[in-house]
Amino acid sequence: MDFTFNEDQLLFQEGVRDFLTNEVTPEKIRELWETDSGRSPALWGQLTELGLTGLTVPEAFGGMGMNELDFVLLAQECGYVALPEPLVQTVLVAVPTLVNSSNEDLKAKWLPQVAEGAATIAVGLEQNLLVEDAHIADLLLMEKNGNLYAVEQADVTLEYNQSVDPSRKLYQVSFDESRAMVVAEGDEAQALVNGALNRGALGCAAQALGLTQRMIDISVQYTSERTQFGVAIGTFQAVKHRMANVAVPLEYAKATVAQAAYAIANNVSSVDKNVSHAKSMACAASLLGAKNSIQVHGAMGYTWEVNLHIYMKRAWALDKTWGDQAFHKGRVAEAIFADDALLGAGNTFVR
Amino acid sequence: MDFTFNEDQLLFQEGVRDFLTNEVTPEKIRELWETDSGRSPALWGQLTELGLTGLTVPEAFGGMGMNELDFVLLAQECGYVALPEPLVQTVLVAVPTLVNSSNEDLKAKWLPQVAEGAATIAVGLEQNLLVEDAHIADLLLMEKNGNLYAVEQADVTLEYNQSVDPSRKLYQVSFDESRAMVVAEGDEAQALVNGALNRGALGCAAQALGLTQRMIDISVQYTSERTQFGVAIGTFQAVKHRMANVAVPLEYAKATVAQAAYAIANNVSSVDKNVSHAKSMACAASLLGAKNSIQVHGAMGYTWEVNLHIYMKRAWALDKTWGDQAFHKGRVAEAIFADDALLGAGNTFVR
Amino acid sequence: MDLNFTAEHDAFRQEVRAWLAANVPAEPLKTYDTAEGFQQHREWEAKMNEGRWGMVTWPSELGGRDADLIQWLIFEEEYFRAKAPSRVNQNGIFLLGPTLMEYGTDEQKAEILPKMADGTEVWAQGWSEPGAGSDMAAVRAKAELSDCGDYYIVNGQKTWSTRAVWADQCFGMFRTDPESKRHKGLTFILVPLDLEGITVNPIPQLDGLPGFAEIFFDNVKVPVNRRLGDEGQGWEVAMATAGFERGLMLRSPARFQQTAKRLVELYKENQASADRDPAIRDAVVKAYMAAESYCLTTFETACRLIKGGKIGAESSTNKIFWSELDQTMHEVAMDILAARAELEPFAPQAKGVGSWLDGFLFAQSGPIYAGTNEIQRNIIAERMLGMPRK
Amino acid sequence: MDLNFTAEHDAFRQEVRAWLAANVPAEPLKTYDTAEGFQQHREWEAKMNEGRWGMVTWPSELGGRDADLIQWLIFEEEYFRAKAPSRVNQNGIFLLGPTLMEYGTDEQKAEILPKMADGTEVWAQGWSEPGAGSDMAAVRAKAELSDCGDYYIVNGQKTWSTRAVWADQCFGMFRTDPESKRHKGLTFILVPLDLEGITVNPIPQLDGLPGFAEIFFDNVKVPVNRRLGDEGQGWEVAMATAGFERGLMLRSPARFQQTAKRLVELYKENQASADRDPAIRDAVVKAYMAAESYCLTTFETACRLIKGGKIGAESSTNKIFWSELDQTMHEVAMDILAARAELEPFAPQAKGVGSWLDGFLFAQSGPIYAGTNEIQRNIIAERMLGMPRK
Repeated sequence: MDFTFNEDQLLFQEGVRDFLTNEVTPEKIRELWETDSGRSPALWGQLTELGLTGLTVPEAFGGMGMNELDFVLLAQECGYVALPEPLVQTVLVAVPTLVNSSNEDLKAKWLPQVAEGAATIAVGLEQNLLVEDAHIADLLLMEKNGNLYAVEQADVTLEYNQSVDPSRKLYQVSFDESRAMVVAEGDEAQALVNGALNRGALGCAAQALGLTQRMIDISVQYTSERTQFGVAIGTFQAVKHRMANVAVPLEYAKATVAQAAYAIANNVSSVDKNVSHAKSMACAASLLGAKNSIQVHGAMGYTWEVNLHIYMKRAWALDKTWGDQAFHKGRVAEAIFADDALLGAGNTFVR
Repeated sequence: MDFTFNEDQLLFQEGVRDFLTNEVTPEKIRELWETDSGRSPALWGQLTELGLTGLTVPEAFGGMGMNELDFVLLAQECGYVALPEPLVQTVLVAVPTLVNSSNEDLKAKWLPQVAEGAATIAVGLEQNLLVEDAHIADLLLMEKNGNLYAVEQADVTLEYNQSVDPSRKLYQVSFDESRAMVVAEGDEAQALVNGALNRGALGCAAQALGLTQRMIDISVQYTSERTQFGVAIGTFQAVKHRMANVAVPLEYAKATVAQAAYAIANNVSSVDKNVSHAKSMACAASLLGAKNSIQVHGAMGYTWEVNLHIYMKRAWALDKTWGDQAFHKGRVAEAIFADDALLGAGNTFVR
Repeated sequence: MDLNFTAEHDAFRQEVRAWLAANVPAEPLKTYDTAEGFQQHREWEAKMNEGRWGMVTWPSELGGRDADLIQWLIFEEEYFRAKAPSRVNQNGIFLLGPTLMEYGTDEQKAEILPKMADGTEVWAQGWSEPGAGSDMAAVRAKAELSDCGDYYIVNGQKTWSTRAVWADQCFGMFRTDPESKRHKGLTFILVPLDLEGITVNPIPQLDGLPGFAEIFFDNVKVPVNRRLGDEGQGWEVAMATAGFERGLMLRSPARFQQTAKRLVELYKENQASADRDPAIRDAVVKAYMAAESYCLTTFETACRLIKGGKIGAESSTNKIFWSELDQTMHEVAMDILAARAELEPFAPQAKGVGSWLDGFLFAQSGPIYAGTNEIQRNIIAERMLGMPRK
Repeated sequence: MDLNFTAEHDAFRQEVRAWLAANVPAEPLKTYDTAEGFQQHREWEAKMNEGRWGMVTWPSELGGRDADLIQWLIFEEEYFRAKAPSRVNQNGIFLLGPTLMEYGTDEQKAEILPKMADGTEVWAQGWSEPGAGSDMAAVRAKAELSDCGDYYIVNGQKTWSTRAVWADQCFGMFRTDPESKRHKGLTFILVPLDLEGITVNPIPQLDGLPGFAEIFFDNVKVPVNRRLGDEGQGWEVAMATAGFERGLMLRSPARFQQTAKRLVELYKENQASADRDPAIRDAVVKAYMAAESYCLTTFETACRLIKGGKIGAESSTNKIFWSELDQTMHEVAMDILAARAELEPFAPQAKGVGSWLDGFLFAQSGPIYAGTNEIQRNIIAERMLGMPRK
């Protein structure tokens, strides 16, 4: 039993955090809002140089061969800066899905490109209403009629759907199966789809942790500087307790996210329950974080100028995608209300 | 449209409040805990002198001929002092049920006795697990197999069930129909039963308002006197906000209780919805009142010595009897989700 | 107690309903946070005034209908039911209007009220100053009487001025006694926004539109007849205005009841999906009950006021109750809409989302403006419950 | 990261399980808030000690098993699963014990620890004084060194002393420097409760039983060798003890997980009735998730501590999390039990109520004791988040 991240993982996180907080500033995000694609090839190049795009690509295909547990702290940092680039989707969702498939041609063609930063892959599941970043994806893994297809950018038709979060680029994707390659069918496809869904949900949960921390940090700074009635408003007990009330569920969501990442990386039998537990709790913490942060900002929190809304809007969106609260609480309910459920002390860690 | 109580009603309330707060003190309640019956014939005599026991008895039977709306503010005061005597049950529930029945013999025999303070009547519905104050009831109106029976004390068998609230005297009642009088059968019985349930629920709601106010008053006094870190703890914003958070739902439950009383007294068609709305909101306010009051009391609130628990325990009990939250929220849901429901602005006041 | 409307009430309701049915634009107006929408709303105010429906609570000699509070609530019920446009001049009609009637000179009333009524002059409020938040007494903007005594020279800054971007006039407190502190030495002044020396900077809000603005005053000369009340009486006048803000005229129950109705409808339309999360059904029921409670309590208060009662610190419960209810209802709607919740209404997949997202964003401001809910809780604890201040 | 128990862990678990299966009384003991129950629990502690299961984290030379935190958590899991008795001497074993090992003299350890371990001496804590609440530094009880230097003369009062009614010993801080204020000039002293001049007054709690007591000290002569640490070092010693209180040794996740399990079972037994209120199912699911989170976070912290990490202000999140979870779980249980909820377990109609009512009453104290949750929120805001103090 060792429920800690190792030194390498923590150092990697630190490096990525430094890079992201320096590069993916609120100003940078606002700049990207003004561009057509909303995405920065230059930034993607930097992420590639850091080894991030190839992190989960097997070494045989030019990647680092690391797993979901190695990436989860980095996904948290992506959340902390509200990264617009589709790093989580490509590295955490798409690549492992491809790797887990039996389609060697696809792997050979695409995984090296992903590792080199030359391609991104989007994933479209029926569970999700829309596909994130389909417009810049070179390849799309699409669930359709129970199968999983791989289809290239040239062969899809996209319809843009604007989100409240200007960084999020959402598309309805249509394609003709005849121009797509079958990745998997039947049970194999559904196993891959479920795996992708779990990875997508884990990505949301990890980002939600980062977003919540960011909203706390912004709020603490704001309330420490802003004075009213002659004192910093952060000295008011009501303001303090609002932020403490965010810190508590955040603190208790962290270990659930770690467990979920571990469960995915190690094929633990309780993986669905673990992921749903993490997604539900981490996103709930982030919603409370948004609500309490805007409140302690007063009217400033309601402005476009203050950066808070960048993170709030992402938190709102992530709560509802890759399975909403209903879906994830529902999966937990199914597990714990089952006749053969092993409940209570001593049953938390299973193989 | 006049959504106010009239001067007479308010004056009556004031008089009863003065009497009850002087007579039904926490010390008096603790004394009664030590008695066998838990009830005070002397107190009942005083309540009779005030005209309370006969309040809803028609004038023809020696009462004041007043209605549920006239009594609801008094029920609130009964809650404020956590009155142990079965005044609400007798006056608000039992008497109108009997008056609304077509059994003239029963009325002629029992109503004058109630008005004189010589008899109390308990009501046992299938909706309720147990019967309150069955041990001192001279007559019991009992729902059984779809009918409503009247049965005298001598003909019932009682089994005592101890409540967390030492003032509450709860009994399982069994009787032989052959020794009981039929008050009503079939539809008439069910109409009387539903009316009794609504009146019982209204009684709980009104008492919950009084209980909540009492818990606020006790807490405000305690936190104004108690010092910590050199200042009254009532100056801490966290303590203030806890109490303000009780005051808000209490304030907004009051008008629902008034509407419910009006609806019963005037046979308004939405009466079931109105009563359930009031019961749910008033009891929810009282639960929050209990929770926040014990918290601002610190460890003192956890003691038997401090009077707070007298009112907390009553609040906990009343939330769950005469229909619990599930029952009352369920009746509201049924009304608002009905296909022909009239929803939204302009539909609050119906005939 | 009599919870029936009188025949006169019913007749009044029918009259309102008929006029609205004939006049409410079939196409919703554009939001008044755009120039075009602002103009459309200004025209709507003019049409309302023509029909004498713009300020029903005003005296008839000022173009109103002498409506009492119950009639006002009936009017609002019909107004929200008819989905009539939001009131772009609510700062004027509901806040400054009644204040002027109490504190204004006959000349001021004659000059200002008619233009307010017909939408010729739309009013912005200048309550807040930068860095002051809910602290209304933290006024630094100055007004100095000119030597000749004809005008005030106004300097300083106001912020969070709702709709100021396209408004014509603004009211607020200015410090006329430079030695004074807090709520002393303040004077209530009405400032035309086209005067020289005024700069209005839009502040984009969460949806990106400029719903409010900062106003800079640089040696602005405001004629002395634009002072409302006496010099130094500003706090008293402002408290009267703020009382109207917290009072019954704004935040009609009808608004929240109609939201609750739409929420029930949204739930029913999406019931199969919504029932996957049992918390949703429960939240819808509770929200509906809360909206009804808000209505009941408001009618109760209105009846009490009509009979000569006073509104006290319990008006602070009002602010908390409606703002949290509004926030909750929109959160529940977001939960029902699930993945559609984040979509702008014009997105192709945004079927059935209606205006819930806009409403959700707007609801975020409820617990903040007109005195944050934290301030309201302090007021409730201290003034209503009598808890110690220090 | 490796979330599997080692073979040694599994073996340890089996050993605990086997011993408990053989030794846990078939009939639940009476509550230790009664004289008879107290004696039963004292005997249970002796039996635990015989099997060397009483203080598994203590060093083996003191009768413990040198268990690390993971083993401790495993022990607790088995202990709660086996429904073994509550620990009447937890103040001794988990709070004072570790403090003694850190600050005690060899003589003190030799004299005190064995009797603590076998239940001969049950310890009460004397943290609070009347009117001081969560303010541990508000100590007025005095201890004056006698002229001969052999003993302290102790005067004053302690309150909320858990289990003091039948306990043998009590620990607490006393003011040895009469000129000192707040957390200065305090000394940590261990007081035998049978000394002359001591009066213990039971305080009945919500269920009417004396779960705690006031202790009055009237010129009590306490031998100087009962001082723990140096004179004036009391605050430091107490902070170490309080750290153990907030730390991992108490409030085992297993306790809350077993409650969550029982809640799931209660829900399933009463599902038809419970599902009338959709909020209940949702609350059960959320409570179960929270209990699991508490377990996960505790194991994570334990692993971090084993690797040399430190526990900081985040231990304050711990207190809030478990106490609110415990309260919520019992509230939900009350909702499920509905009309049965108010009944004492021995009432004829109390079928299936189990110990939920007792648990509900006890859960009310969670957010209060060991520093109210308000105090914990201040600590989180100031020390963990770095918000300004004044």
